[in-house]
Amino acid sequence: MERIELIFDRSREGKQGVVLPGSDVPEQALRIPDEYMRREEPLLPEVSETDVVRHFTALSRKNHGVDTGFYPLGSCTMKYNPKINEDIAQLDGFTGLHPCSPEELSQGSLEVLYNMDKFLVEITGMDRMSLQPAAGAHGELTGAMIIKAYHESRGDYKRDKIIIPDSAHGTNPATASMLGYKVIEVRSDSRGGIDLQHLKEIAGQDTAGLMLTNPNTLGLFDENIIEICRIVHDAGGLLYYDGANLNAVMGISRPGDMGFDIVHLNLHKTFSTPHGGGGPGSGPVGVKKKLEPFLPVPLIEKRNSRYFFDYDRPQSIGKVKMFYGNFQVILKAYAYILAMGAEGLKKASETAVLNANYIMRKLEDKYNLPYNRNCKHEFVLSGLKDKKDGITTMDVAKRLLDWGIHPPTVYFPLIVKDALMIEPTETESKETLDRFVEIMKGIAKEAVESDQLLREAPHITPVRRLDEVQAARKPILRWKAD
Amino acid sequence: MERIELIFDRSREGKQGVVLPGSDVPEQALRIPDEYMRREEPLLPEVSETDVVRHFTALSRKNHGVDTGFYPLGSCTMKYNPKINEDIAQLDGFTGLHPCSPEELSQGSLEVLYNMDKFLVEITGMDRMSLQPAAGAHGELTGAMIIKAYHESRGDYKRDKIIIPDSAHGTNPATASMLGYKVIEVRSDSRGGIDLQHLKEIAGQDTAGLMLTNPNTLGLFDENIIEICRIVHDAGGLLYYDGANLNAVMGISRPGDMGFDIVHLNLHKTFSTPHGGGGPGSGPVGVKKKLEPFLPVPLIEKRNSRYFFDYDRPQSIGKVKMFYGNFQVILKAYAYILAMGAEGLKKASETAVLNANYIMRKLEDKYNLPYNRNCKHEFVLSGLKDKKDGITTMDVAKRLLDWGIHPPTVYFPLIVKDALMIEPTETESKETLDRFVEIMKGIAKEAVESDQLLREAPHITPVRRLDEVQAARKPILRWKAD
Amino acid sequence: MHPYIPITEVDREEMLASIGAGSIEELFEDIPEVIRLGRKLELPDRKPEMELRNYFRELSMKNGSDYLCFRGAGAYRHYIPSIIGHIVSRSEFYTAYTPYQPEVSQGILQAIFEYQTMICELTGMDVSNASVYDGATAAAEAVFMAADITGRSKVLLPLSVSPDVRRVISTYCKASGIEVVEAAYSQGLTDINDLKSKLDSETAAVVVQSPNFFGCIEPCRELFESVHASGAAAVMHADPISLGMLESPAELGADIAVGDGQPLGNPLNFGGPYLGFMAVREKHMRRLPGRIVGETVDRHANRGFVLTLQAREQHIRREKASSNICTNQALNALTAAVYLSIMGSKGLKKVAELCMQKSYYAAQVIAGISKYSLAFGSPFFREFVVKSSSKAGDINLKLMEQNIIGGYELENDYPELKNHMLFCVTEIISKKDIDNLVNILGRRGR
Amino acid sequence: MHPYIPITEVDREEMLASIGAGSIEELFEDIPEVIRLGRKLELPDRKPEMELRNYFRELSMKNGSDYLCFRGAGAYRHYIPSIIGHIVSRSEFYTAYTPYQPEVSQGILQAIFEYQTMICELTGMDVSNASVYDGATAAAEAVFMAADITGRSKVLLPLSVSPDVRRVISTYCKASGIEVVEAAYSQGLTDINDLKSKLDSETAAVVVQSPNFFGCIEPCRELFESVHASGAAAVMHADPISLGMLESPAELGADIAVGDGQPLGNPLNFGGPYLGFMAVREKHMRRLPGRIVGETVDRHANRGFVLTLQAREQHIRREKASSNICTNQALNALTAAVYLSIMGSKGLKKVAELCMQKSYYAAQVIAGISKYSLAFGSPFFREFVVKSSSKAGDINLKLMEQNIIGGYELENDYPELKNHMLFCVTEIISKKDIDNLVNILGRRGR
Ligand SMILES: Cc1ncc(COP(=O)(O)O)c(C=O)c1O
Ligand SMILES: Cc1ncc(COP(=O)(O)O)c(C=O)c1O
Repeated sequence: MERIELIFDRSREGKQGVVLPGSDVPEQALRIPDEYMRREEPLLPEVSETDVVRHFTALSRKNHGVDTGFYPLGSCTMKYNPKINEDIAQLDGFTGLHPCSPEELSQGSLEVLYNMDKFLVEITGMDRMSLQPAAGAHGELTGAMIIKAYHESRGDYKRDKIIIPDSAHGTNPATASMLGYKVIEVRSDSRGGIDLQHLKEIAGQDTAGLMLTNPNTLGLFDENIIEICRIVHDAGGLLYYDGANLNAVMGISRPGDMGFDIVHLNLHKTFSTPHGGGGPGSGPVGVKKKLEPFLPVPLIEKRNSRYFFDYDRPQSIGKVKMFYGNFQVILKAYAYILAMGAEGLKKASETAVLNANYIMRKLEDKYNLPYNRNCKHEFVLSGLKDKKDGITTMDVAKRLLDWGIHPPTVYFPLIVKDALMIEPTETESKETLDRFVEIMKGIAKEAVESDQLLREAPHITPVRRLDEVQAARKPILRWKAD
Repeated sequence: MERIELIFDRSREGKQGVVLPGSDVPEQALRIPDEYMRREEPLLPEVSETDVVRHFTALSRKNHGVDTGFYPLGSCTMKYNPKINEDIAQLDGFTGLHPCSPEELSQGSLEVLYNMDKFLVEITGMDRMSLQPAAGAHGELTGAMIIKAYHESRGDYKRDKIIIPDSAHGTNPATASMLGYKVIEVRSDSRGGIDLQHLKEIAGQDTAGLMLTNPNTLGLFDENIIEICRIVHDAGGLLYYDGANLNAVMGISRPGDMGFDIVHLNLHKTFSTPHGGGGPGSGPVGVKKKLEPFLPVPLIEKRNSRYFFDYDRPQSIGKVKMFYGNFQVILKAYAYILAMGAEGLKKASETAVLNANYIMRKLEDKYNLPYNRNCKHEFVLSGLKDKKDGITTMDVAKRLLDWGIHPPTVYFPLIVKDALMIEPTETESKETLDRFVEIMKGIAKEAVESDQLLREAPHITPVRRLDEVQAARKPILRWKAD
Repeated sequence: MHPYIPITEVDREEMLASIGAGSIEELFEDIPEVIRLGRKLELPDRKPEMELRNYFRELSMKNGSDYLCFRGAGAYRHYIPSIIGHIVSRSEFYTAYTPYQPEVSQGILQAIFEYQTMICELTGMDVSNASVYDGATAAAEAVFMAADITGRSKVLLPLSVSPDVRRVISTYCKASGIEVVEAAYSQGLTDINDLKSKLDSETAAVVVQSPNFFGCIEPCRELFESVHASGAAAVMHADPISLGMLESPAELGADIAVGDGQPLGNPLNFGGPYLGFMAVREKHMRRLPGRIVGETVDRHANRGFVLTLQAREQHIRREKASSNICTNQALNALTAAVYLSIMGSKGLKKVAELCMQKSYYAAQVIAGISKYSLAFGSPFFREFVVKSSSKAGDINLKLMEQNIIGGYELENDYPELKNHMLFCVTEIISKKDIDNLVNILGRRGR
Repeated sequence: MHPYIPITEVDREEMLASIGAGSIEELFEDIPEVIRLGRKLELPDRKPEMELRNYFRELSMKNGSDYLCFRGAGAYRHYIPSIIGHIVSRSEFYTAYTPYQPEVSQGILQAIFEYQTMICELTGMDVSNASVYDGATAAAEAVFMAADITGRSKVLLPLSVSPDVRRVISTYCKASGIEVVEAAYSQGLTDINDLKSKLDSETAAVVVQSPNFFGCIEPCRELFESVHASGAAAVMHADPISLGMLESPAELGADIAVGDGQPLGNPLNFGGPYLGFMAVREKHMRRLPGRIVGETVDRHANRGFVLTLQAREQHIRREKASSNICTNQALNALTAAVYLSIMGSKGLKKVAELCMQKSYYAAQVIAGISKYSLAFGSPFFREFVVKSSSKAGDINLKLMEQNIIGGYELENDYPELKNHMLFCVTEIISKKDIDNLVNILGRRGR
């Protein structure tokens, strides 16, 4: 495939994309004084509409998405993104609404937010949600702020530690430390859950809370969850549920019932909204009753079948984002819930788990399975059982690219050596799963019989394996005119 | 690239795409009797929404369109298809209008048709248009019917011949003979125009008309057009203008002024509407005053700023299509004319001609140029000047595919040996033209130095050169369950 | 700069110099002075994109497209699944042309191959083409085919065939010397006796539409037997949605099946673009007009698809071609293929059943109002004829005030059917809509 | 079957058998009985696609999105060229995630690389990240960066900074122990004396917004000089459209440039998703939060793009990361890149100029009405503050009756600005719209 020029390379003096109308108002005597004007034009590309369309169309064709193929990227729930949701999200009545419109003129969108709060409360077993956070990590940050606000509201300033399992996602510790919390890592036990003994040792008066994903990043449900919650609660800490893996348990078990005080969801995972090449997402945060006062403002209330914003929440942590969250993402997730219904959501989780177990059992022959239990919606393998020296998990991943399959998450969680974290989701057909298994087995065979194929993979992608080390050593982070 | 299964291969009993609602009316006692019901279900694929999306997305990625690259397909005017036109055509108010809606409720769409008639009249220099024909060939058929109706209306039944140049497009003779006309071929002269002498010889009392493309399929303007019209008119025949090449002369010269009596346009060429992978198009037909009575019904009229259909046209040939034409295509073309304005259309033609001459002059070194005159919007080359034995125009075409360029029209017009008919259009940038020239020159070099590359081309397309002979000999025209 | 023309002034100068021309005008010197347009075209000033958008938004709102519509008469409002728009708006599809270069057109070629298969499955026929302009021109082309096959030159058209379809066939036939003879209908169905009496050794074809223009399902088997007995070809104009449920043309004995594919996912669009489908038995394969896609292999024996049997077509055969058609309705055929894929046999059948249930319900409740009755007693699909003792025009005006487009007034085309209205009810019409209609119909005159 | 779940009953049985499980429930046995939900979730019955479409169409019409809107206050209605929708709806873009596997993600990677370049060009800075959540969180992250750079822990926020931006910064700072101090404004601009008086050796950063919340253009050069004099970092919150015309943050002396990229082609969407942009000078490169795309080569030395400098990020550095951000606003950044490409410098400047001309015109004619005056005398961009002698709430109600959304009522956030309204006029507002507004404003009270 030919390399695609940069859009700047297509630039030619005098070319123009869109034609703008002239001014229809009388020339004004007053205007912004020249001293405020920029002296140098920004070097934006001067290109035609054809140029722009061809350029970005060509770029799109060098990208793998769910619509182009299987995408079992563990922890990311790359499920099919229903097209009807995209259409709904494009309705002028939604896209055109200014966030500062009077409430009377925002009732449609307010209804979405109001109902979504209710739906997510029911799905998670919490008491109230804020839909403001823009992504999972943003939800975590919001949640951690609530933890802080809660303790401080009780005059309890000594809790400066957050406990996080060694298997946790990087955003968990990063979130905690952004707020100045010390991160205490709790070990995992041999079944992949939290080491209860260790937890007991570290939980104490300085524990602000515990952040936990359940099923965890190994795809395993922590069977001791009730005990874990008890330990942390007894120590005076709060329980934070990272909802990245909720796709395993919808309609089956709810974080609120497990004992969690705060939860964030990733609408762009569990609730089918597209990942947009890296975003936008949406990371609603739900809390139990006692934490409700601390939620960000505004919340949406309803009175006499009229929806309105409630800003009058004196204990609120404040705002974590302009306006009310990534509305359009929330809208798509809302449409998804309406399309699925209660049975559909449960069936989604059941099927996600079925699919994961099905693949796991087919692959354990050729790949190391560190935790031999039924998994939930995903599972983690620990590299190849049999292979030529030097063949890595990265090689396996890159070889998958040649088959039009996006590789699983690799080298995460950190506690599994050479990890391959595989999450098929429920939107894949058995044929796709079978094909994946076949290809993974083929790769295992190549690792022994024709390892060069792996080392040099990928072979048929738009570019071959890229040098990430050079990129970081000599950063080229923008185009420059020469 | 992997081959894409047929959608039927993805079919699995029990899978389903869209979910339909249940019936909300009471079960009816009466229904269609069983004897009318089909005994065997059609074997349509049973697939999921993900399957369908992935399947057709994958198929799309194996298709070359204007948005993916240069498409200098002669005679087809593959210009850029403005996106705003697509958006306009998707407005619910247009897409949702039933063709049998009351006129009061169709004023928006009627306005489009009414104005479009006026615009095209102005652009072609004719007196009235019908927008009903669905494509160029359909316009030709309509035009030929009008020719017939005209002569017959005058009691003139002896005119059973249509004169058509040897350079004409296949649809011209095919159209004539569909209506029982005998086709008389008129020769081209050495400058690529009609051989006047020959025309004089064959024009006569049996001449119903002459069909002509001007600029013709060689991309050359027939300088004798006035004389040609005179000869045919003198013989009592009508002049038919095949408007496939109007992109050369908008705002510069009008078929009506040249002397033509009937013209068809291809909105999907000159007026930027997308070609849709083979259609839909739109082929409006325009006529001079005396032929107006024969136009298909209905026409659109306006009275007291209200638009309405006029069916009361006793001499009309009748209808050539359900309803009023390919409305959505007409709508896009209408938007195009509004976006361009008079100057824009002229500039388009000027630039189309400039671009063609530019390439032509750059390529005449390496390719035979049978008519060494300034061309209009396209030109025809007659194969390579220098090449290894057996290298064909088809090889050149196939080799272009490796560069992401759609080949020119090949082996047409028939009067040029090994023809390569190149139409760049005005929507291409100079850089694209330069790149094309460079590649064409490179291919010329390969034809001498590394001819195997050409013979085996294309190399990097989804499939290699396909066996068309086998396809025709042992036709497999549908999938069958095995 | 003008939009969509990326050649800059500097480019222009450079290019003229390279050509060796002093000016753009020089390139047009071969156009005789007298026929050059010495003035600017009189067209509205060009509108920037922003203004264009506003203009068309407002224009589109002058249409009453949001009215509740009970009209079919050849164009049907069925539910269009979301994914269709997402697929047909893939620019690799819609900005391509006819797949002359198959190596870079496998997408549309395979899709059309799949479309052909689906049309064959629906109609029960062996071979389908890649589409023609619409259902009416498909019928006209079928008549031409039949004339060609039989060597005869008369076509019989029962009046129960859609008036527009008959008009188009007549236009085509008149211009090419084929005689058109009409046959009567009774009880909403082709009058078989009248038909038989008109069938003779000059009859090339009979075109039967079923469900016909009145929505009634014709007794095709019987009709086609008579047709065949006279040596003519049976052309069946069928509705593709009904074929999810009703017997296929091939099983009923048709020689050529045609119809309009609009209902398969194509929006109404004020009448077009739609698509005509055409399918025949294998023996007539080489007389079928239009593009046909076939399977073949590449030089490495990999499967691929190409346009095939091109010896039928105008660009090869010129005046000897089976038709002059070139550009067809490929994108609409793609739409139909996506629709049929997402529906599957079960989904299509369900749509057909919903149409039947709802239209039978509507017919029953409308007939329950005094002053209204069903005109015909025959089984019908999706559409039915209601007779009223009030003026159809008045009724429709009354409905329009309530944002409803009522039944199609048949008197337009059938003078004998005064105050007869053709109602259409598809799966998108809810019981509430029907009850609402009935309610208004039932109100005393104003 | 449930939509979007293509596993059939037969599949399920086969798969369970293959796993060796007797039932689906068996797979959930590790969940303690007591925390299993023993009932169905209470949610509305699922809606088929057809009903979904109807429901949302109706719901969307409950919004007054078609009102003529003179409100900005952080979200701006600019013209969005058609091609943007066509590009960002390419499913290869929107159904992908963060480009962890660069070999199959060159599309989004290159687009983000281009986006970064454009942001650098607009801001004059050296390095841009790939976007953060929005302009407010960008400002908050910038404050964190500044605290990190300076080792100080106080931030000064002039009240002329958007209230929402200040709120978000405050929320972030409060939770992480950074002190927030407000600075006054006068004549719609940061009160430089007040600011100076509050700058001290503990000040990590000053955030200046320009054009600020009132639309006024701050004397940034002067302000930043003072900021630098105290050793603090200057964070400038800029509007990207204005940067087509106004001096760049880097030229003005800012250390960190942030802002909201919404105006660059992103629809209003009731407040999101938008994107926050962040750009810094090279020396701060490794403290920048979020994804950054860099250029590199593949094993054949062909150019390619990858996520780089990941040692800053949470998935590598965990608790030592420069931020916790993971998912960002990539599709909105793509949108911005397409917008800036189709506009170019000339187009962007033209948009900015149209905004200026139209807003100056609007300000002048509104100020010409008795009872209305301009609150501040400073130069402004796109927005300006009008003071009225009537109640702002009443004025807006009156406008709403005429399908107009009037200026933002500043009293919400600035108790001292009673009956002050912030009007916004962009290029899509026509003279007619403005005159219409003025006409209504000028009418005698009811
Ligand atoms: C377990 C877990 N937690 C948190 C996150 C962060 O979510 P986001 O990327 O939406 O910020 C992720 C994302 O991959 C995750 O997998
Ligand atoms: C010169 C000429 N005439 C007629 C036609 C037929 O037009 P259409 O394909 O729209 O039927 C074409 C199409 O390629 C053409 O090039």
